[in-house]
Amino acid sequence: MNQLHILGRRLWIFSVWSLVTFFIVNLLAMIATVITSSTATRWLRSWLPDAYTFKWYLSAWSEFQLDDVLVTTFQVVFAVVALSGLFGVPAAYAMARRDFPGKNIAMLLFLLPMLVPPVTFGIPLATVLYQTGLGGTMAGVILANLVPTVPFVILVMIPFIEQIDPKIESAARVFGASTFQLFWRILLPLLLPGMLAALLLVLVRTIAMFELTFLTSGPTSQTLVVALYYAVFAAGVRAVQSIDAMAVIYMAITVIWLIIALRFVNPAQIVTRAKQQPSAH
Amino acid sequence: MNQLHILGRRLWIFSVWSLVTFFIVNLLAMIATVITSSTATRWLRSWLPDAYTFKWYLSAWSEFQLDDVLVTTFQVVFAVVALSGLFGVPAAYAMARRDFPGKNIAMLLFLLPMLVPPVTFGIPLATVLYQTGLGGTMAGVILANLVPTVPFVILVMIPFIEQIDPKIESAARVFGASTFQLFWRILLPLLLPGMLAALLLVLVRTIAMFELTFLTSGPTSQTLVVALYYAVFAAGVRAVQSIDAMAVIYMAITVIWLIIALRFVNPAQIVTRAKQQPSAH
Amino acid sequence: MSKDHSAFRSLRLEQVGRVFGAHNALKNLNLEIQRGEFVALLGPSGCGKSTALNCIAGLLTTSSGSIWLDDRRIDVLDAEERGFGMVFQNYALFPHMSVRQNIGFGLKMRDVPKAEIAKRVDQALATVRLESQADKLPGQLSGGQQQRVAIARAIVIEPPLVLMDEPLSNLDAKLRLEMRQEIRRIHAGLGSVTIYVTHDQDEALSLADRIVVLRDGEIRQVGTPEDLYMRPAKLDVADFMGFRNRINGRVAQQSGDQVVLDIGGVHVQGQARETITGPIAVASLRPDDLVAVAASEAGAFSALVEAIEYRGRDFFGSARLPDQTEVFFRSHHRLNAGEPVHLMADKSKLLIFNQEA
Amino acid sequence: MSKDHSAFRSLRLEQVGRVFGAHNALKNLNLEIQRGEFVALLGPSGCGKSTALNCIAGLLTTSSGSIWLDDRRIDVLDAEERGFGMVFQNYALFPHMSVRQNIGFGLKMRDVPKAEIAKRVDQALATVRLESQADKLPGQLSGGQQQRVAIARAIVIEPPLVLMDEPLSNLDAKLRLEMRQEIRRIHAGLGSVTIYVTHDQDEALSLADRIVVLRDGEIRQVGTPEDLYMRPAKLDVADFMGFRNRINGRVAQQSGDQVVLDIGGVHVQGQARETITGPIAVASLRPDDLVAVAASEAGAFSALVEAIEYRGRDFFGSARLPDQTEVFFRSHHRLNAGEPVHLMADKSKLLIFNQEA
Repeated sequence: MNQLHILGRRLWIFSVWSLVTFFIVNLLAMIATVITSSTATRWLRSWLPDAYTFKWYLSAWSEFQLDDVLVTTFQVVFAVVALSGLFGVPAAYAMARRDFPGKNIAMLLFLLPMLVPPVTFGIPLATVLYQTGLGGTMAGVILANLVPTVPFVILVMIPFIEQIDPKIESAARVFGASTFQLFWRILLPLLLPGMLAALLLVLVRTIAMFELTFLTSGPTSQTLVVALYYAVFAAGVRAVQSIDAMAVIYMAITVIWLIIALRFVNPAQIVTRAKQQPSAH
Repeated sequence: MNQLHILGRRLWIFSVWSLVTFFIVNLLAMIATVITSSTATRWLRSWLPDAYTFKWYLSAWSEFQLDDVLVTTFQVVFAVVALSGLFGVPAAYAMARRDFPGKNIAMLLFLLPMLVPPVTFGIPLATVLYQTGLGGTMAGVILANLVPTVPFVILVMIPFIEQIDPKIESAARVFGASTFQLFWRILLPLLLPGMLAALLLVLVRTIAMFELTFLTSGPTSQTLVVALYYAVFAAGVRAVQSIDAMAVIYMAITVIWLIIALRFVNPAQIVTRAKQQPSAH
Repeated sequence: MSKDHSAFRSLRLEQVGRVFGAHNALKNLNLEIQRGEFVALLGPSGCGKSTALNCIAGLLTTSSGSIWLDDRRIDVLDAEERGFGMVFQNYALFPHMSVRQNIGFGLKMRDVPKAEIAKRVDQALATVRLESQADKLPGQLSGGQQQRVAIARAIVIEPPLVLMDEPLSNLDAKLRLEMRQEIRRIHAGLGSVTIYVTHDQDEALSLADRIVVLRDGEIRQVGTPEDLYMRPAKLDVADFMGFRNRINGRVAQQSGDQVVLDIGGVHVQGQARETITGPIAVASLRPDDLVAVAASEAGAFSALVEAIEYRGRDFFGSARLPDQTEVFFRSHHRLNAGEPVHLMADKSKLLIFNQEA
Repeated sequence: MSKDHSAFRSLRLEQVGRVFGAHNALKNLNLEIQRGEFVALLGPSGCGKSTALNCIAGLLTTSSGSIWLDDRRIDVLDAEERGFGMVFQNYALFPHMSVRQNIGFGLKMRDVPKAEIAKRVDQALATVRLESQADKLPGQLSGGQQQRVAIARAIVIEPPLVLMDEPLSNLDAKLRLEMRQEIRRIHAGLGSVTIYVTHDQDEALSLADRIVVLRDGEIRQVGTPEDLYMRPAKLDVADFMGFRNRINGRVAQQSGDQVVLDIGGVHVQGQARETITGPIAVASLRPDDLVAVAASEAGAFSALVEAIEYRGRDFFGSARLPDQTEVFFRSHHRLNAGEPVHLMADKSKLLIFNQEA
């Protein structure tokens, strides 16, 4: 065989893979750095600090009034998750099962709030919310967050629903299931993994959604991520380690939820779509 | 038939649809509001302003030094797009065509930077970049932006590559194509729509990527979105209309690119995966 | 919800029609099926056979006409109120339920007591010989086993009507033969009506008591398997049943249903299946019944061999008559392309039809 | 890159093996194919036939052995250097190129001048009768047309070897028959070697000059279609060729290759296809050659009918011998399940094998 060809091919594959690996290793190293920094007493002479402490966590907690912020964060996040599920799943069912004129346009409109940067519609949204008196309230923050999350739930659920053979629903009907029984005994159990995955991803997105919350929140509706940004922005008056501590808290919360979400769904499925047929042959 | 059943079903479908429609109408109305505001002379008594003007655009342009900011934005964005394509597409090809132990773990690692909020790794990344002297430079901003975009390109390209029947590559080989000819005459033409779509979406994401750029940029590497945030944050000293004008510029840029991207790809494909087989029967 | 329909006498479709947009999928279907009958709806894809089945099941609403079980009108009921059993092409088992739960689903929906469900599911499992698989999920079974579960799920509710929508088309050839016998056996045991939709004539011939041939949403012929195989009533039905040869000829003589056609000078006799109206008629014949013979036998066609294939027992080939009509024939020995051949039609198998409009 | 191989005499596979991990997909394959031959590799899925084809094409490397075109060793060449033509199961046309570009691809890769490419592509289009579709994209064509483009793409380069990997399995039954004739015709016109992989015995019987039966990566039999249909050499080959009946019997008498078996008191004679070593041997017979006859004929088996099916021309059924062996038979009239039947074997078609280990 042509030895040069193969050598060239192998070299290229090798270099791409080593770059990708380098990438991932760096990512992990950086996260380690912050965790180290947030628990360090001082840190000047070497890569590793002289001693470790948790005092920065305590100071971060009191400085940022984290108990209030955390309570608000969870209230907002759970309201958003519940409402996106309630509107998103039935809409996804309709989109997956029915063909109607303008279906493609509707799909495109749903994608828009996910692809367009949130600040694009965040500013007008905030303007409108303040004009209707909802600006700065928790309801306003929740409403703003629903704009990208409902379409997200719809888009994530559609492949899960399409995976369910419509003949299975027909079979349930023929064998005597009413609409409620069809939903409760067939659709819900089959969609549960998808719904859990979608809603947990909504949860993570909402925790992380800085722009919309930043633009629409008042002093009583600040979530963790907004508090963190204020801290970074006003860094001059606070210790770097204190900010790092808060970043670690934030990181830990999102990663824990993400791990829970990933237990319920192979994430590749969302992007590359389940290949397997609904029934094995 | 059971008339009550049907009525209940219809009511539910109707209410979900009207909510979704309400949603989209509001979204469009809000965008209209900002455009109106940014071109208004005064705006107190009614929903529509008394007269229109473009002076807010001029003032926004000079106040924010938009020519510098725009040049930086485009330099960053095009570097990110080019580099993500160069690393992402070959890696995606390897992921799609080869089975190796740990493939699922690699997929999961690629998803992580897309799902984890950028601020989670943004802060440690910024810390490291500042320590290596890259913080605040354009190279640093580009590097930081590559962390989520390379995995994004990989994940978007995998379904496009999997759609190409490996037998087509075999056929090209059998009929005498070398590796280079295979790439140039078969793979490139077949992957072009997918690559254009992926890279245009990277472009939009990079224009919109606030967190990473904010955390790693210095005065000479500020992109448009960061400038916009500074403006909102320091809103007291500037006219609301001027900020709105800048938001419109920003919105227009992203939406134009998005429309170009959507011309090349049915966006639903990325989420729901192309159903059609590579060859018609 | 479901009453005991087991004492019904017949199912009647009266002028049933179904329209999809501008397309008439089903046109004024009239059919009466007696209790105990096994009826096959046979036709190519798009002929309306699946539409008819779904209308009977209640999965599609009818556009016109009515469906009756004795004197009870059922086309106004929802699918879940009809109480029929159905077997789907791709099994359509509930993937999250065990085999036992799948089979018991219909009984559970009817609020049958648990102990009774368990007993009847056990019986159904025994009928389809799947006792050992009762607690597996459908995904763990082979295709044939899944299809047996689907059949058990349909028969356990002891329905007045079992509907089968190409139930064997996803199975391989060997399994298909086995399942055919199983389906016949189960039908005989139930004593209810089975309506079986298929595009495969072998399946319809071997399974059904009566075959309904559909085309373009209309009934073309209703008859026993022997009727359809030996005596198709229309040219297109003959075509579908494997009468691949169509040879035009001038009507030379006609007495009763016996017609003699003059085909390029050769006179062949056959049975007319309809009143022959024009001067030109079509002789319709299976390739099996047109055999290559030694030269110069009386009544044999002369033709030129175009292609020939070994099929084990015999050779099959195609040839052209002098008027360029392509014919398909059987031969006991190898022939070569381009060679002349003499072909003899079996007059007892030859049918005569009018030309198509 | 590609030289003119058209003057080659034979293709030789010597001890070719291929291992996938711990699985021996191909074991020491030896085969010599002469110029002009049409050879079918026949076997069930997983028998190694596609592996063999891909090794010849260069799409898989061999694990051992060598492949020779006359005295040129080709298994060390890359696929693109072998210069063979190949037709894939799913066509594998280049979807972004027109029919003309698809067919011309191989010539372009060989740097043939443009005018010459145009001329040869036109010829190939005429050969597969697709002149009018030349500027369409593959996606605009029907399955049969796409397959014809794939064939044209393979033959336009005038390769020494055309490899076909189940080229007809995606087509419907009618088109499959037509394409079979087309492939035979094209092979005859080219005068090169065609190697055809299939799992369909009808296809192999009708197309090939010589059939190679593979199983578990090993050659079981090589022979003409008649050899394989009438005289399978091994019990598993007979099985695969449709000898569905396997009846064990005691060897009662043996003279030359004629063996008489005592099957439950009934003596049947058949031809031994291998040296019978044990006291018990297997009688192997097609269902077609075991016919229901009137009672008490000498040499007939008594059995109980289990199932019976109408197949148009005849009835086919299964029955059990007194020792519970299941047999499959043919009958000219309808029988009923449970009825006793007398079955007569055609001794000229009955083969005797050793029992399987």
